[in-house]
Amino acid sequence: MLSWLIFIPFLCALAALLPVRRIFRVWLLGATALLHASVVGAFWINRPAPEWNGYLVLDPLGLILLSIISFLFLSVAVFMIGYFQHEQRLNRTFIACLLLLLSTMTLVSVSYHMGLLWVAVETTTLFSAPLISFHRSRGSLEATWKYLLVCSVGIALALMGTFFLAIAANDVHTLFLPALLKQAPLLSVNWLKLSVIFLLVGYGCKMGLAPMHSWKPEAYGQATGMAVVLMAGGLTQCAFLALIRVSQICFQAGMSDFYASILIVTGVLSLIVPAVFILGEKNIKRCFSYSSIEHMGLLALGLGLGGLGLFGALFHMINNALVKVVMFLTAGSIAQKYGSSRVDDVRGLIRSYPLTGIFLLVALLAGTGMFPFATFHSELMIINAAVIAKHYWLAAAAVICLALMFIGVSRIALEMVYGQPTEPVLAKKENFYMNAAIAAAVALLLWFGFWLPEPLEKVLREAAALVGV
Amino acid sequence: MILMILFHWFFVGLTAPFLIGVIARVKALVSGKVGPSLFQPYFDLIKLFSKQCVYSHGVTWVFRISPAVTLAAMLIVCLLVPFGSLKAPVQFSGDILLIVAVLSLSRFFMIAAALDTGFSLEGLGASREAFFACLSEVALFMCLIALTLLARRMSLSGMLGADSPLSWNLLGPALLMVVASLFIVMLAENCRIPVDDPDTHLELTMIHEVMLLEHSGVDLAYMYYAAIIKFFIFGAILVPIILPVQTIFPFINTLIFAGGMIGLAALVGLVESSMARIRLNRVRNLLLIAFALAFFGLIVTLWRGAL
Amino acid sequence: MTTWIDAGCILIVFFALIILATSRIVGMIRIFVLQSCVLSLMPLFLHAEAVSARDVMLSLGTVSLKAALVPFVLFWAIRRISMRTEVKPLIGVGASIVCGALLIAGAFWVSLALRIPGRPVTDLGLPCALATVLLGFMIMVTRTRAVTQVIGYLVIENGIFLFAVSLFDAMPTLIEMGILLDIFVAVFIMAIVLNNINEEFEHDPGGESRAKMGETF
Amino acid sequence: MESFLQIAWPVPFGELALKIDPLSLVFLCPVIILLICAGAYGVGYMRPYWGKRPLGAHVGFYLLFALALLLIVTANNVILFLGAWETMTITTFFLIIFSDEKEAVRKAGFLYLIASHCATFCLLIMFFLMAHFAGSMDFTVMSKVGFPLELAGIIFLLALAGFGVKAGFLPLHVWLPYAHPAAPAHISALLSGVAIKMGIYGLCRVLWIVGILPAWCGYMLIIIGVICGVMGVLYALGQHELKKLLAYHSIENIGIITLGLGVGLLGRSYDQPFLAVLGFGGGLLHVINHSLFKGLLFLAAGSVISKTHSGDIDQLGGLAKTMPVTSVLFLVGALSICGLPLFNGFISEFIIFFGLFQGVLALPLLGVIFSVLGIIALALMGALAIACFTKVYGAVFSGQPRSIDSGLEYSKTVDETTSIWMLAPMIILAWLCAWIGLAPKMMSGITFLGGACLARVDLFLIDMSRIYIPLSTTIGIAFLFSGLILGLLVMRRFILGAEPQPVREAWGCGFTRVSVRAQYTASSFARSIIDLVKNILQARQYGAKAGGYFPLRARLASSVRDVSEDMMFRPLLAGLTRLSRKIDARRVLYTQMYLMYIFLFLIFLLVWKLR
Repeated sequence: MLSWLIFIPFLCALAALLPVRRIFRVWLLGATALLHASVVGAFWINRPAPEWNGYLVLDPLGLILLSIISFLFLSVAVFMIGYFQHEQRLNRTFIACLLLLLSTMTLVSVSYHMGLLWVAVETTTLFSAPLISFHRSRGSLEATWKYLLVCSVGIALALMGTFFLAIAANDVHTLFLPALLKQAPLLSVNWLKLSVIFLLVGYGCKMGLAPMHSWKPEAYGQATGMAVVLMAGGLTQCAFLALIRVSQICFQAGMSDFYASILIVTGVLSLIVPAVFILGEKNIKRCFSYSSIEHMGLLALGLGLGGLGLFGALFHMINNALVKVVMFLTAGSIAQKYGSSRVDDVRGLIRSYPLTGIFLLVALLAGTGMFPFATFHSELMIINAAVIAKHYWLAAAAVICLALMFIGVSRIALEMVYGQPTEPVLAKKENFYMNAAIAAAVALLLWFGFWLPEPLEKVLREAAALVGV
Repeated sequence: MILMILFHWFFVGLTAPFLIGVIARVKALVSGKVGPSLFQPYFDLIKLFSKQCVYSHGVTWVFRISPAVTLAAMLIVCLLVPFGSLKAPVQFSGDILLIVAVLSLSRFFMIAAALDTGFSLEGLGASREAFFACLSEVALFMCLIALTLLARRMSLSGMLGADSPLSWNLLGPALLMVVASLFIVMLAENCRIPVDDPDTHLELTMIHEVMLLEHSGVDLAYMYYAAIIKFFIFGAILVPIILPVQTIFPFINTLIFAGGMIGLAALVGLVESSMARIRLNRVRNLLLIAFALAFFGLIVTLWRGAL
Repeated sequence: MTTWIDAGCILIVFFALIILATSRIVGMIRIFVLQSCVLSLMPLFLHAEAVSARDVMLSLGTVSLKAALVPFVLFWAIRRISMRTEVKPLIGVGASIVCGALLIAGAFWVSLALRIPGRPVTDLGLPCALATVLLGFMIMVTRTRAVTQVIGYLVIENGIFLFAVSLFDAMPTLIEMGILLDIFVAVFIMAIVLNNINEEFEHDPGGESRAKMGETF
Repeated sequence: MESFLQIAWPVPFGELALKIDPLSLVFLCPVIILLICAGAYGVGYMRPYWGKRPLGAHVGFYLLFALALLLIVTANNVILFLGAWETMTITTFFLIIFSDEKEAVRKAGFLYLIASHCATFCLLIMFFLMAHFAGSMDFTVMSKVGFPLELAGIIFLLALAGFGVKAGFLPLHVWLPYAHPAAPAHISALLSGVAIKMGIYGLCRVLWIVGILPAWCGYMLIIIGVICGVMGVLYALGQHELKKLLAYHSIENIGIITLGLGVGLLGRSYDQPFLAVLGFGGGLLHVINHSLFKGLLFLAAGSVISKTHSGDIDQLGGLAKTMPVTSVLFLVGALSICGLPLFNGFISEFIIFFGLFQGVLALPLLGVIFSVLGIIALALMGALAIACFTKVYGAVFSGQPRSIDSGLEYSKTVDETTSIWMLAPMIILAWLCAWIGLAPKMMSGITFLGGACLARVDLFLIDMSRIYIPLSTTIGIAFLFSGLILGLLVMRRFILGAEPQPVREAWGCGFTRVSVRAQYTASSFARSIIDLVKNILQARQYGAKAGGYFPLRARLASSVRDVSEDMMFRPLLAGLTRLSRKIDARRVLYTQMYLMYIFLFLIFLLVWKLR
């Protein structure tokens, strides 16, 4: 089942490369995403067996990520139906790459071998690069270039880390995760440390943790909203999954403290850096991209703090993805309507496009952890974990940064939502599909904010137990 | 109880104007004139009570009730103040707060009434009144705190009454400063020279008088009466502190009180005739001095208390 | 056989240093090709006693990708985008060489602290790999042209690859192939992006945008 | 005396745990009263917008806001409390930003949202500290835990920062003077009457949970109270805008409340239960009172503004003739807020004063000094408040309209044109003000219960007659007073006879036919006081003096700068923004830099961890 889940999108990608009508590809994507989603939904009831000699295993961690990915693609597919009603651009590469991305991201979430994991993550980088340059503008190409370069270097470091891990596992003689975990005490400590550092920096590049974040504002600022959703909600969290795997190994090897301290430093940096940068920002997408860095910081922090923080981080993974859907799909829809995502060009959204305006508000509130949205709970848990771990300064720094972040985002978002409306490029009509895609994410955010469903909590607990609480 | 209250009012109403007469007489004497009769204020009041009220255009009910409120306030305050051996009909812990609050209420209505005319001169007076009240009220409170600390109780009757524990031997320096401060506050609150000149009608120098410009007839009589009673009240607070002499004979006590009141009036008259009105922008300095005196008195009290 | 292996390791570092010192892009690519060729021989040298099919495959794969396809793509890119061919370093060639030498020293010094478990075929593998990686980093950081950055990246990859082949054989072939493929695709996509950027520039010849982009392309 | 409700709520640590104890009860009173009154007023106030604006959202947010308020005061669980708290913040934001086409309104809304949300983070840490130490997220459980003193101090400071923003403690009040004028009148009333009280509620709840606090906490509260109170009223004096002035008065009254709480805390620290109950009870009673009269004032101000379309005090005037009912109601509010007898403000200020005097008599030397400070400040506040509200009443309702602009022709129309929807709530509030002022037994009883709850003593063990007797005597005197006023009025009538008195031109020392613009304005009224403290207030005057033989038009404007806003927050934010832009600019487009960061970070980690 798992391999089919990887291959079907791959085959569909090949199909998308055929010269057919634009709308056909959109529907192809939609159908694939729907299929993918329904299969993943089935996995919630009945977990699939390992495949490929244990290379592919779906554990609760993977299930969470897989569900996220599936949901993201479904939203993007629905959104795209609306988007390409107005857009005249050719979508062959775009959709093919999307489907390839789906395939490889699925691979990331189910791969149970550190080498395979690396290969999968690297592949996602490659297939996501063309997505950034969808608009083919100079800026977007430049952003693609930076993204490629920085991520490739990062991934190269991760490769080195993987090799170091292999050396550390000289006695174990394998990179299969279960074997590594089982015999973790046999790992050579020094090499493992080296490997952990390289893996963190490497996958951290991919995840966009500060100071490896620099590609993020550029890439997110230039790419179309749909692509950014997949990157910010999916790709970065794939890299986070890799970090979680490392954490699993460290925990079993009794090096939790070592790894945690690095994660916390990185996490705090990722909170501080965007908080400083965001204040001067004028572009809503770039703004959200800083917010994304901050969310990654929170994830790293939660993982580093362990315990409650870990649970919070896992929950935050889900919420983060949902928020990213709202954020970037809304930003994308604004960018399409006004031909710009700069605050000076977009005003009075709530009058021109009431729904989009509301979504932007939701993006602001949910993105910064306001109450009725699920992010509130996950952020709370992470901060709570910091307090419990007696990292008081950490908690203080985190909240100050979150506050600055809020100032930065709200400055722009609120300016855009309210005020005297500026003239949009497109006709004054909301698109049903686009809004439906965003509304679904909003609904989920609200739902989880008010009511954490039993199965979800169970899976989150299982996942947290895997990392070792 | 009701009888006591009525008697208290009766006493105040009858004797208070006399003090104003004393002041006027002393001032006249000092400047070498014979001066008006000691009972001139009574005649003035009777005259005013027999006159019609004239209202200017555009005044509202605030203007019309403010004289009644002012006079009523003074009468209420009277009830809380003991006059020599004449006990205050109402006394309770914390009555000083009520005194200040009622005085404030009367001030509120006076200012509101002055502004109600919409006329710039009244506004001028009201503004000054409001300003100086801030300063004098703070000074007054400082004095009250000091007195509270000295007497270890929170009722005016307790501080001034028959069993007053205030004694100059023990608390001399503190009391002296409190008394000086209270005296200045009294001058300011009653609009006497050097703070205000109740006799001129040169609008730029006036505070209290200018607020009454549009009042006439019975209303003016109410206001005038209220001012007279206010002076009496402050005198009645000040005199027992200066002369805490207690004998077993109520008659002698009353005589001492009466003598003290007349003496105080004479003192005010002397001050008025020996000083000119000071410049308005220096009035606030005077009031700040009163505040500082009271503050200093308080510190001395605390110092004594700490020892 | 160890002599050959050692020589290969040292050659790889040496070529990396030369790349750093080269002032023309074409030259850099050529030296890179040489380096890759040496690298592709390493698996064979390392297992000279019993050369397995895996080693041959790896060797062939490396040679065909890094010594043939990648340079081809790079040359194609250069031709297509008619890029100026001087390197334009941030740090001069002389200083670069000195820095590079220091980095090599650093790599060796670091390797002193790391003891490789098991049986190392050569004790030069680790320091040389590290040095190559560091030099690659240096190329990326100090050379401003887009293609030079790609070359720097490739040098890093070579370093990592050297590390992998010289030190252990825990990695399944499939994974190694995946790695190779990834690298190729990376370069390929980079070239396409470069090409696209160039096209954008041609729509706006002599515009200020080129200046704004820091003369990278 | 407490009632619980507990329902499981499947969010992490969440529980729908509600509890009503005396403290909640005290806060529930103003919340419910004001929600109903302001809501009814809103129906009338929003009438001009019917059909023009989507009012559904407004109503929806109003209801949500109401729900959040009710939850906040009854929540017994940290997560529930925080959730309700955030909901209140957001809904308030949407309510404020109703007229978002105005730049000022938007700015005010943004400022409010940002300030409130940032403050919430302090609360997070505070609650988590408490929860972590107590091992539970339940308030009742937490309150049974003895916190160590240092931790208690930290919690207290965090509570001050977190709740202080909402309550409007100086210098965290920056949002307050903007948000109040920006919102529609009924929302301003709620903001001032209820929303900022939630800050006080939170603080009280923390004081309740943390039973033993270091003594400096009480002193600190007194200091805050003094600063807020005095600065608030001084800033209010310098304002020219009706609602902004009222907003600053909210800060003043928060100061008074805080002063009361401070006294209570001192009483608690020095084991003086009577003092503690007095302070807490007085503060809590002032919470209720302030909601009532400030709600009333804001509603009345709203009526004025909706009629004249101007909130500029210096332009208004003479409204007592055209809006008689509103003017009376406003006067009631003004008398209450000044703490004058007959109305409710007096009762609570009396209790607080009483407590402070009690403190002077009962506390050790340091306590005496702070009590004296409190008394002086409270006296000063009272006097300044009188100055301020006579100014407002005089400038808005008395005299003639001061502006000769044609836009203010309202004085010609004589009808009130205020709908019953708007009048009735104000009348109810005014009636409540008078009710508490003349029959405080019930409300003071409730607040003393709340105070005893905060003081952690049993009310029956304290001889409360020590305060009840003065109170009841005071009330007796107040009745006597009103009787006396009536009597004097009747007497005047008796003396003068029944025929109406003549109405003539104002005498005014003989000046006649002066222009309406020559009336004393609010600014000039406050001028002398402002001048005294101009250095503290940073008061400025702009404009040229009239010169030459035939002076033409001259303009004079004055303003008061909010020090904490202009000198702390704005420069801070501007500095951060500049820094951000600068770094952004330096981060040239060189990819090299990006790679450099990665490299350096790697090196850093290696050196740090492996050495």
